[in-house]
Amino acid sequence: MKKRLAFITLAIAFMAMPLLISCSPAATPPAPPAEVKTLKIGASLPFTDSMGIDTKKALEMIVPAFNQAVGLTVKGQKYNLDFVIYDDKYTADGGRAAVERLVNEDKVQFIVGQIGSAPIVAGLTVTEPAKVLVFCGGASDKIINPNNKYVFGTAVWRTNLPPLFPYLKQAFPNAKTIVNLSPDDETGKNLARDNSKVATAAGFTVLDSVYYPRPTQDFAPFATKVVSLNPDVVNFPGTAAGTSFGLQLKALYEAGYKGALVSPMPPNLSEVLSVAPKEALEGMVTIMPPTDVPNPSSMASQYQKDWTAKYGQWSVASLQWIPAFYAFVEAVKKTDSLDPGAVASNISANGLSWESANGKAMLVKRPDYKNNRFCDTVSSLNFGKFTNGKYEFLGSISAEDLAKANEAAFDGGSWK
Amino acid sequence: MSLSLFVQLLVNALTIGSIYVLMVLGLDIILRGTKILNFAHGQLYMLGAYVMFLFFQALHWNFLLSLALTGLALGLVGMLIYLGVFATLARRFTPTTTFSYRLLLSAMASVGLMMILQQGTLLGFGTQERGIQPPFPQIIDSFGVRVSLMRLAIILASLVICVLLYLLMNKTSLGRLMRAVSYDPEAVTLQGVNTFWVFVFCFALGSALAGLAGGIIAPVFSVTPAMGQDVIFLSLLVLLVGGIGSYRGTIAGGLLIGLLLSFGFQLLGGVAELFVFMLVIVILIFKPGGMLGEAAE
Amino acid sequence: MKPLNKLTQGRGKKLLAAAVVLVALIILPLCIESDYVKHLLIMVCLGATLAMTFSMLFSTGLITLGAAAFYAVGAYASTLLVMNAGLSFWLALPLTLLAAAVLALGFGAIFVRNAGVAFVIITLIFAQVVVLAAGQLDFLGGWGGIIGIPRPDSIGPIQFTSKLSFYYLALAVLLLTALVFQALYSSRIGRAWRAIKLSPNLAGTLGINPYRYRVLAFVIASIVAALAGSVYAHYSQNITPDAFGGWLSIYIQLYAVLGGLEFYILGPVIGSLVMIFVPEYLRIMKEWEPIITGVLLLVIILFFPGGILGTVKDPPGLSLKKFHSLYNRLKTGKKLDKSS
Amino acid sequence: MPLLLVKNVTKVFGALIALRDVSFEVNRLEILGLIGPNGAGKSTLFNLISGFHRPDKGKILFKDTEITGLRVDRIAGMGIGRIFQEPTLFMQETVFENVFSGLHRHYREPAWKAFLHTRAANREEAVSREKAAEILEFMDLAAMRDELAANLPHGHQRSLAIAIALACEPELLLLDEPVTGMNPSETAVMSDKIRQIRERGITVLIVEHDMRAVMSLCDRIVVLNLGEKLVEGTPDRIKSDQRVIEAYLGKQVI
Repeated sequence: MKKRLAFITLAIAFMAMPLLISCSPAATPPAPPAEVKTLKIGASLPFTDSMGIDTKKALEMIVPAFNQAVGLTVKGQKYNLDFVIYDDKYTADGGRAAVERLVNEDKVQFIVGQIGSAPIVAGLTVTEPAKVLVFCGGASDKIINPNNKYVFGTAVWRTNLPPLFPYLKQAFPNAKTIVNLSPDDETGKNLARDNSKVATAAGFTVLDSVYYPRPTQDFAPFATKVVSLNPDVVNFPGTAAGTSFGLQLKALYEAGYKGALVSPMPPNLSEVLSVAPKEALEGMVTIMPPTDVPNPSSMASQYQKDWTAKYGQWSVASLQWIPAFYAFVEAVKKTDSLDPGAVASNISANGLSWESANGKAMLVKRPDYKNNRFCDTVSSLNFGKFTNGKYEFLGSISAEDLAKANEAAFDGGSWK
Repeated sequence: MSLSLFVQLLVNALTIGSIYVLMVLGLDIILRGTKILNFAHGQLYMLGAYVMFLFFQALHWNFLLSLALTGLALGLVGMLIYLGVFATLARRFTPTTTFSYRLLLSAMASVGLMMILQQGTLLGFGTQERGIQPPFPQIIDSFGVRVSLMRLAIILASLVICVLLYLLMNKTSLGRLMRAVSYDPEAVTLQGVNTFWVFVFCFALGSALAGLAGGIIAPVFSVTPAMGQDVIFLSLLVLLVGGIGSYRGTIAGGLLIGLLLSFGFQLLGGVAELFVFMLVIVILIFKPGGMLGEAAE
Repeated sequence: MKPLNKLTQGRGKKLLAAAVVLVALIILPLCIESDYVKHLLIMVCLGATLAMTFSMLFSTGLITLGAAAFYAVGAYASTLLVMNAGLSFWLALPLTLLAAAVLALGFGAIFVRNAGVAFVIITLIFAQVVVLAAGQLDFLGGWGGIIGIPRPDSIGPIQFTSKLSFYYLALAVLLLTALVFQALYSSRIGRAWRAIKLSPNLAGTLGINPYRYRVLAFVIASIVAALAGSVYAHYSQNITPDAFGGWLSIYIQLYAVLGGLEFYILGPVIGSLVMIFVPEYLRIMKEWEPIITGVLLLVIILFFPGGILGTVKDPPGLSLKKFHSLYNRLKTGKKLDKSS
Repeated sequence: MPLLLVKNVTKVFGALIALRDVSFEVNRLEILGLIGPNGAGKSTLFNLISGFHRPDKGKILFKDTEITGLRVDRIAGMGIGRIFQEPTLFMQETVFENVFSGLHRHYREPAWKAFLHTRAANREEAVSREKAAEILEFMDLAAMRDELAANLPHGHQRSLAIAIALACEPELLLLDEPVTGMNPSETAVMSDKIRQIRERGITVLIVEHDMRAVMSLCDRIVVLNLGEKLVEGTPDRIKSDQRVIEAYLGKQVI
């Protein structure tokens, strides 16, 4: 009996361990000076995925710097931002649980920075009824939905497209036909559809869209399929920017593809080139990362410098999801309120523009999703062509012009 | 379908098929020898790619030497895993422990390992995705057929490994001992052989095969922590289609799945995978034990 | 209330305990303010129900990795019936269960012919087929899934809007499942299952047809999984194919193993309680969480293979002598006898 | 009319001919011994009769019904019980539960009633409990009814295996080496038990190596050698048969 008692005590101690860890002083930040209050902001990211870890690193870098430099001042009161970040494992259930915890346990009123449509959509069933403001890295019709009032998309995949194809036309005047190579999931299918629409409007003919399962590493069957369709241009909507993209380029190169390439996302060059030979990228027209343009903005170069100083290896992918943070800061400042309802209705009605390491960005409406509030993001863009192993700058477009271009491309005059 | 396309698809099918053959031979040796359904096999494959990256890409050693060392290193990892985890688990079992109970607990232990290895690699090696520059980047382009030399080299290398494995299993006393243990460990024990080290060797050999598969394919694929995550599903599929415990069945199954996927993606697109899975279920209606295996517990 | 007959036969003590637990389960959420904890409790109820179906198949000696498949079938069937055919949830539910039963009978008849490893793999593949089908076929919502699934219609004064009401719904599913399963286990059907698990050959010579009894277990398990899936869909209000992937099945297994495999009903409940709440506490470990979960899992399997309940019932003696003998066996490489 | 008729049965495993054209019959209420040196095909024959293997040629008839190639559980359901050579029990269950599980064949109420625990089903359950207790009493296992089967000594495990088979109320019981490895006094007790089993109205077919036990127990004996039937007859005849002595030469003194 004694043995059993000892065992049960041990077991309870074991189970209580995580609780103890959570209460240990190391976990709580040092108390801030009395006049500065702390504002909890939530985020849920996939820690089982490189993208999530890079985004977490980015937040851990820019948020303390922001607190130290300016901080967030609302109605004269200064706030230090404290990010509570949970793992959502990139799944719907994980996202739901993380958001339940953020909203109901940590009582956050703002969730800034979520990746992946499954966890975001699952989280929305919690945040919308609870009137929690969400800036997320997703913009599918299931997220930017007329029923949802408190969510804003900061992913710029779709809004990148309209000016891209004129640049493509300029670089390859004889190109007529396009094939899309996309991941076989929600994002890939949506983007392939949008790309087809924009490309058609720009005078191209879309022959087909080829879908590959997201975790594919062997792209040879897909590349041979693309080559057998004999297009002038191959487009990669929704493709992950790293080695996955590199493997696709390599497979096309090996299958004997000689035509033009266009990437609607800035590729992560170091990773791409680690698997694909330089020749495979030759002539690719792409969005350029803001750090690689001839005169990068001070914010972008500062970001890259800080990142390299703190983490060593530079990760271009980390830039992708941080606009959400700057959008949130700007939205709160503009409304001068910490009431998520007030902030949401203000920016929904009046729009918002902000500056981030990615360049200037602004909110736009999405009439094509029957969403007549400012809810999706456009961001200023730079275009380049990949020649002889490096970028050749082609030009750039401001957020305002991009918004107009989007309006013309997608909303067919219904834009008011 | 033109000849050129056909040859390309065939080479692709054989490349990917031969990798699955190596994976599944390893999985099968472990399963038959030690009665462990190793879900962490994909992670061993991933580790193989990382070790290959270390030797070949970072240290610039000779390709074949790096490959051999990758096999050895993963064999060592497998041995440590067996000694540390599965041997301890095997001690929990009594002679009356039912087969399903052993199978379940060892599979669950391998799931724990899978979590540790996967996340450990992500945190240990960082989030950066890597690639290995292929040692044979040339492309053979003749008679209108384009084939990557590296892919041919992979097929050849897998073939060599399969032959070596066949010789090991059939022509050496160690191989015969391993097969005897997989049929009836009790009888082998009664003959005064210490089966424990045979189990260890089975697990190490299976892990080495997974590592070799990862190491060979790494120059064609990329090296990422997630690369082992999904390969296990198709490997298990191949194991089932070929028939558990059948050397020839595994090879036939691996090549069949390679062909089905390669030609399926070309002809059907994304739904090809779904069709392959359905087809497997149909095969199992008529051949419950897989193509060349026996239906057995 | 025939199944209760057994409880009343001179088992007042057990009945009393059951009543106390029941009352506690009903009062419990009233004492909890946080919706987050209620959400977790709902997931525990659903997870425990699924793990019970796993345990049921394991009681016949089959290891399924496809519990998630019929969970998905239930979720999708009920969603489609409610959203496309315009049926009430309460009408769609029996139809869903019927569909699951028919599917389970068809596939079960094929799958169950393979015991052992082959059954593990084929159920895993089947779960994958279901996920792929849901993703690839557009009328099932594609990879983005289906959103805006309505809540169940209210029954009289009971409305299914709050977490509390869903907790009671999920609890009802759990208790019903437990009651039905207990009735099965305590009847000759359960004894036949156990006989098949312990020795299929001996069971055969006693006139038990292992195949037919295993198909029966497969069908019952699938119906219950579909029931849980249907409740899940209308609770979470959105479903995506990814939510039913291979990992879910593996987690369901973990619930059952962790709780204690010999405890077909209580084991899954305790297991899912622990496996859902502990990783939630471990969220603060951020990216280290999967590693810690993995290590915890290994420790439990290696050192407490009886699971939590098995260990509490029969605690291992952690004496030095035992470790010493273990070390010696390790050195000599001999098998341990059953004393360990 | 014989209870069991084995007619021209042949079984081949790969290149090995395990049984070649074997025929014999078992009469009602006799104890028939099946002997032969190792590898003679005795266990194969048991597996054929109880349905674990299917004969390649020939027929097996039980009560004039052909049972060749039927499933194990169907054959058991028709009234053929068997115990295995190695004690095959539900090791992790108690002695009582082992026998209780064996009673499976005797329920008459449909399964769904058993699931609902209707009054009739509960009554049937109570009856089978009594029956299990009676069988334990008969096999002298009543004292250890709550022991785990795995913890029983070897001899008792064998008794338990027989008890489980008896729970099926078979008309024909196949016993594979019931007394091998037992000392003379244990053997005597077991032989006595087997006679008592016959008195319960059960026909017994025994495979056994212990010649003394076989000779004293069996009414008739069939001798197999290298897969073929050598001779058949009363113990006295077998003892003096030259071919049997040759087959066993150097192995055992009859």
